[in-house]
Amino acid sequence: MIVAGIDVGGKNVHTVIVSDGNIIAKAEGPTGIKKAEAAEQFYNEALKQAGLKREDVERVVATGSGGKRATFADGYIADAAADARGVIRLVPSARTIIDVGGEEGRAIKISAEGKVLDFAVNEKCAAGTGTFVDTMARALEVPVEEMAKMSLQSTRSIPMNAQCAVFGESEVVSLIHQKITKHDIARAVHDAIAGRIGSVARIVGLENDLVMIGGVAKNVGFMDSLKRELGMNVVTPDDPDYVGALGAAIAASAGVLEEEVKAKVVEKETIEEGK
Amino acid sequence: MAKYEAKRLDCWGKAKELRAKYYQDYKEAHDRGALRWEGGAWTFDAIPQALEGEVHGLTEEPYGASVGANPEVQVRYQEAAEGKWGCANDLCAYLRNYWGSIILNEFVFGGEWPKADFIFQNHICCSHAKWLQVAAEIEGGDVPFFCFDVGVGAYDKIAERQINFVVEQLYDGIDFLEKATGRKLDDEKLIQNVKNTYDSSCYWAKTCMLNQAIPAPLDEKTMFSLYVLGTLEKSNKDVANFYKNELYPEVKDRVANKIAAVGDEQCRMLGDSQPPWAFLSVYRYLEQYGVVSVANLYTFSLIGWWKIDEQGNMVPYPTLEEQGITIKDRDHALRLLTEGELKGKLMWAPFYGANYKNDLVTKIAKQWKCDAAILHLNRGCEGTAQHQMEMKIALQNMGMPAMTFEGNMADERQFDEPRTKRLIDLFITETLGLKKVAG
Amino acid sequence: MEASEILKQFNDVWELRHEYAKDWKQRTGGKVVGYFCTYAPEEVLYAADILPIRILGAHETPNLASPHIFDMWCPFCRDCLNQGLQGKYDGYLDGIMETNSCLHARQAFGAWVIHVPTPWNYWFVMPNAVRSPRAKSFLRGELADFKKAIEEWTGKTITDQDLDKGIDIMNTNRRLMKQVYEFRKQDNPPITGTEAMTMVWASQLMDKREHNELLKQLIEALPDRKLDRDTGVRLMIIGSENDDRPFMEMVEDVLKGTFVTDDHCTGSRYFWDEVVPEKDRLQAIANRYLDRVPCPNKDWGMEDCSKKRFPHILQLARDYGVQGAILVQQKFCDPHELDIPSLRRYLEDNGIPCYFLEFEVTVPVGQFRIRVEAFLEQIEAEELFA
Amino acid sequence: MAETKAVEFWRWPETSWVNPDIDWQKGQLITAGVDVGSVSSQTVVMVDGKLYAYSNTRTGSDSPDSAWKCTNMALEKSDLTVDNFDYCIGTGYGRVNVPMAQQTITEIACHARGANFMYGPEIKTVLDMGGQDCKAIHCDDRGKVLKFMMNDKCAAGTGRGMEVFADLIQIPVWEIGPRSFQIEKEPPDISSTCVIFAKTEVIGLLEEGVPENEIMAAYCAAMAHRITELLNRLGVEEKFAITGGIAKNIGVVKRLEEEIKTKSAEANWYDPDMRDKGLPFDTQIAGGIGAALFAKAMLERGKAKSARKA
Repeated sequence: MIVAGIDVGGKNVHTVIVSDGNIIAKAEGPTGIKKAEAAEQFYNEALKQAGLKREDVERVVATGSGGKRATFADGYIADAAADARGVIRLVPSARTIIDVGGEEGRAIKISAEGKVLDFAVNEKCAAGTGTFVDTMARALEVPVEEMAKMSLQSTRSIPMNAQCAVFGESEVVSLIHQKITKHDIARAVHDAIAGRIGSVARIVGLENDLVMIGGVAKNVGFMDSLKRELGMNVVTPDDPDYVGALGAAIAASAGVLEEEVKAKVVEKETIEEGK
Repeated sequence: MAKYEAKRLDCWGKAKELRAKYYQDYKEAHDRGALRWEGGAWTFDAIPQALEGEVHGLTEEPYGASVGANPEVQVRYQEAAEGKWGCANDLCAYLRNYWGSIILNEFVFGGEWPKADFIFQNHICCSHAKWLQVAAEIEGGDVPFFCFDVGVGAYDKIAERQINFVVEQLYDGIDFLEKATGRKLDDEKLIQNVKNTYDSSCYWAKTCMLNQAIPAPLDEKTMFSLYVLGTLEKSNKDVANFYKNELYPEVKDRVANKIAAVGDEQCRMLGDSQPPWAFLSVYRYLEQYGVVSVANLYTFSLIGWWKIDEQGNMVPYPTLEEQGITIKDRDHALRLLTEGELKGKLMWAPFYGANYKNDLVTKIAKQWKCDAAILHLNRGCEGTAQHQMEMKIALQNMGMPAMTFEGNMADERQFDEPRTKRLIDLFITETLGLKKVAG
Repeated sequence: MEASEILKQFNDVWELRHEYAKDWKQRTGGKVVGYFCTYAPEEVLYAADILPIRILGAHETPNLASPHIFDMWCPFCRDCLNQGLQGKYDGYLDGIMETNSCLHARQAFGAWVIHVPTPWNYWFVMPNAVRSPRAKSFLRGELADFKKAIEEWTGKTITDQDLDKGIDIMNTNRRLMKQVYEFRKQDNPPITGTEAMTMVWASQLMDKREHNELLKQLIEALPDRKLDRDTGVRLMIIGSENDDRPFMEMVEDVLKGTFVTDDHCTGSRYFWDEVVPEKDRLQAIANRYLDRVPCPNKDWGMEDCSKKRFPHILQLARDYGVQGAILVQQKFCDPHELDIPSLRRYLEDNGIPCYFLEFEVTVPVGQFRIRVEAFLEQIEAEELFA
Repeated sequence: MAETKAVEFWRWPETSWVNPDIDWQKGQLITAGVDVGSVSSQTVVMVDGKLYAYSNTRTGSDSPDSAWKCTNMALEKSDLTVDNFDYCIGTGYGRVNVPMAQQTITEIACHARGANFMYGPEIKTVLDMGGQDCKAIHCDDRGKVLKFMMNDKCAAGTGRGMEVFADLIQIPVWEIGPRSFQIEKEPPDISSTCVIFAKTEVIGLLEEGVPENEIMAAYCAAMAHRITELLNRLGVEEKFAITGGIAKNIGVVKRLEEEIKTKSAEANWYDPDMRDKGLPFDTQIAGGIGAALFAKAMLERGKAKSARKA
């Protein structure tokens, strides 16, 4: 059976096409402003790669903060749920998941079956999100990848008060003025986010194996800081940023989506009656 | 086809009517030569209401909540408090609504701010005394202010000394009232008011007890609009009668006839702290999944009086009749009133440690047969938000799925509705594995 | 001993507080009890030969505290709990107590009792209505219960003589620290605000008998001490607790200002008032805690909206020739948040310029520097204008 | 990638100007003010207290470099060099790292003094909207600070916030103001002014097909509202002047004036002479002007000695 999963995040869209449990094609790109179109575009891209036509795909499930914009999908699944399904497939021993995306950092506790037992998100603040990393990289005037590598060469840790992304910036600026090396600043930034994510993760409890997914998992500097913060091993699957999409695809192959589809409709109604 | 018959309460209208009258009376008090006083929902209103002649009070928390239910007004009032007065925006949201209301000289129920003749307050959380102390300052500093301390220890530590301390302060309070108003305290009134307070407090607890039934006859959303009367004037005869002779019998009857608050009840939820008042739609949202909020330490004992019986269960505090007591005189009245509040108001226990809250909340979860907990981390009220994370751990340790969401009872700027709904979806569909109920 | 040498010893105790307490235990075999709020009646603890130490901040982001206290609660309290959870007090802290202080400290205590292995804990009901005459007999009763509980725990009865000892240790410490504060009235104080505050921290962390000996030597040595620095603007720092050294240093070392006095519970508010001896020792102790400069949380009266603390602060400002006050508030600290708008008006109406800063566990020095610097300029800039 | 392309949208164009009517050789005192802000830097050179030259550039990640770049740009059309400065004062976020400065003074003092020079002595309240700080200042008729307040540890409603926004909707930051008035109906509310969460909200609105101009109007309104909250804390006394980058954003300024029911002083020189000559008026150089004037005052009052090298 051929199914597809589409993760429409705040920053990027990830699409996978899965045939009998194996990923046969994947595509990613910036979400931009027109999420629906982006979703469409990168879905088609993946199809092209796989040499498939829409009708070849049995079911498509979307996830992510913009998932419900992918109207062509047969259903929608909450991002944490997609994470859980994706991770348990890739790392059956996983019990704790950390997912740091562009707009939200979250931690999920899962059962051996991949059921979501508990979860926590870092509320109302950009510190502890991918966006924070990007903003700081810009303040340092280096590409994110660069900043990641730099922090590995740092020798000292500087506490950084990372409440607000923009003030994080001004702190970076004042650190620069204090003649602190970019290496050390880069580490300070990663330590700050790792600290925030770490405390979110502790809320659900740190049970092995701990798996880190999401785009930021590719940031070696952050991963280094996170391991130091948590004092435990952190597993990162290949393509950590595709896990959500994979999870959606797995949900697609499992079926039972009528609920989800209905959910979209009912939700609208209740919001109207709400006030 | 819903599982159970569901219908709205008959006494609903009466509750709304009493509430409206309360604020109307306060507003018009001076036109009728009546006295006006400001206090808290936990103030012993039986005492100032026992002054000779006509007296009307305004309790601060319910007022702040009424403002909170109206986002537009609320933001305006809070910005006045934060901007014009200059207070921090993380202070109690009710308090900011209240101060802002005075600063803008607007009464949320219409007209100018009705300045009080005196303040009669009591103190247990960090904000109570200061709340009206500063209010008096904003009002010009000339409002006589009295506040007594009820932070004397948890319900299981209440003995002679604790009761004496409060009663002695109440005597001082009576001197204050008579000096400030030039009116005498009427002992007959006082005795009647204390009786009423007992009825309001004990019958509310009895009513909450009935919610142990399946299906639950009441959901929290409804209970919120019912306990409010007890936060306004529990010593009032009409209020006492409402709880004793209208609400309690009706709910009892619902249980007997299996009439549910939510026809599709399939998951009984435990809540904590106040909800974000402007977003009660969240409860409607839950109902689509057959999730009914049936229990909450806050809702039960904000006004309800309870005790822990030999089996260690939470049971309603006995009424005066049940205790076979007739109030003899002023002293007797003050002691009984103090005893009931200090021993019965379990809501005060968490002020003395997380263990108290964990103990009470796990009792409630068991006795009210709760399946899951959705806890509102309430940035608007330290008092009701005490030990919430500890409580989550305690509930999870007893095997109950629990989720938290951050919000604020009366500051919409601190509540993210779409995100909260996303989290609730996740919790209910994934963790609880529930599906939306048909219809 | 040189003043600087003594001050360094205070600093060492502050920096190596756990090592100090462990060593003290070793030497004396006595018990150590931690407390969060300065309303803890230390007299009774000293009477029982127990070392009371205050749980103070470490200024690391309290990541371990998040599962127990969510982040609307005061960062200082989360910081305190965090150290307990990190095991910093393991192996030497015999007891922990809390005293009806703010709701925030109660969160830390509540979680501590459950998650930080501590053999003994006690909730001390310190009345909120400290300005009510009725509180006196009530608190005396609470003190009697407290004394009894300690006697049961330690197996040693506390006599009046023991209480006198406890009172004497505390009073001597208060008197001596007040004498040190006297030096801060000079045009060029021989002791900086950072140093003075370090002295108070040390007093909350070490055996006051030892602290007293050091204080006596310090008072001997201070007259000969000349600081090679410009006093600059005479500042007063006002707030809840402030154990934030980087901030103090930034103002005094980098900028041209000196803290010459304070109203803080890691400062004067902690030690300003002495126990007035009475035949009934417990009553004497009770009176001291009720009559002391109150925490805003307890500063409310029985007749009007007057505040007892305000005139006291103004008096301090005048006695110490204060040119400007910095109002420091721990984020989410309700008691102080409730007083600050009134206090600010009160001081400014009395000719004391104020600047307000909100603190967290880690201080963004960069952001605070410009604010304080501009405040100092506001006070001093006259020279740049005709 | 997208990031770098978008960058240009939040860049204000860099400018520099030299006063053709002044022969600096004839001047007694040549003083300068270098304002290295977190986002932009300005150098102002004054000859005997008259505006001689200035530049307005972007701040880089290294303050000394930024200070040099900015100062060189100010002097590029003149034969005057840094060595001719009698005294130079650094201000702004990077003030401690201004190589050519002998002293530093905060931008709060400098903006108040600069506003007094630019807008005149009736100015009682100054709003300086910098990159990451928003400052509300009360000053006397000499431009001396009497009281001031700054935004808390949240950057909502700062210049940087507006830039992130421009970056997001990919509209040059200088176009946002004017376009925010070209709307048919009242814009929706943007409740969260947090730079990051506003972003999510804005994207939401764009998705719902709300016209860009309306969204700009919404953002300007939200920002004006944030600033009002700060101004309310201090209290606005007439006359009221706005300095810094935001003063150039009519979309925010107009809405701010409506909210606080106070008009801000016209953006033109108080000095009739400068006004008539039509000297360029850049609200961002207030800090530099203040610094240069303080430098002059220090020399005249003997608080400092000339550091002139040539």
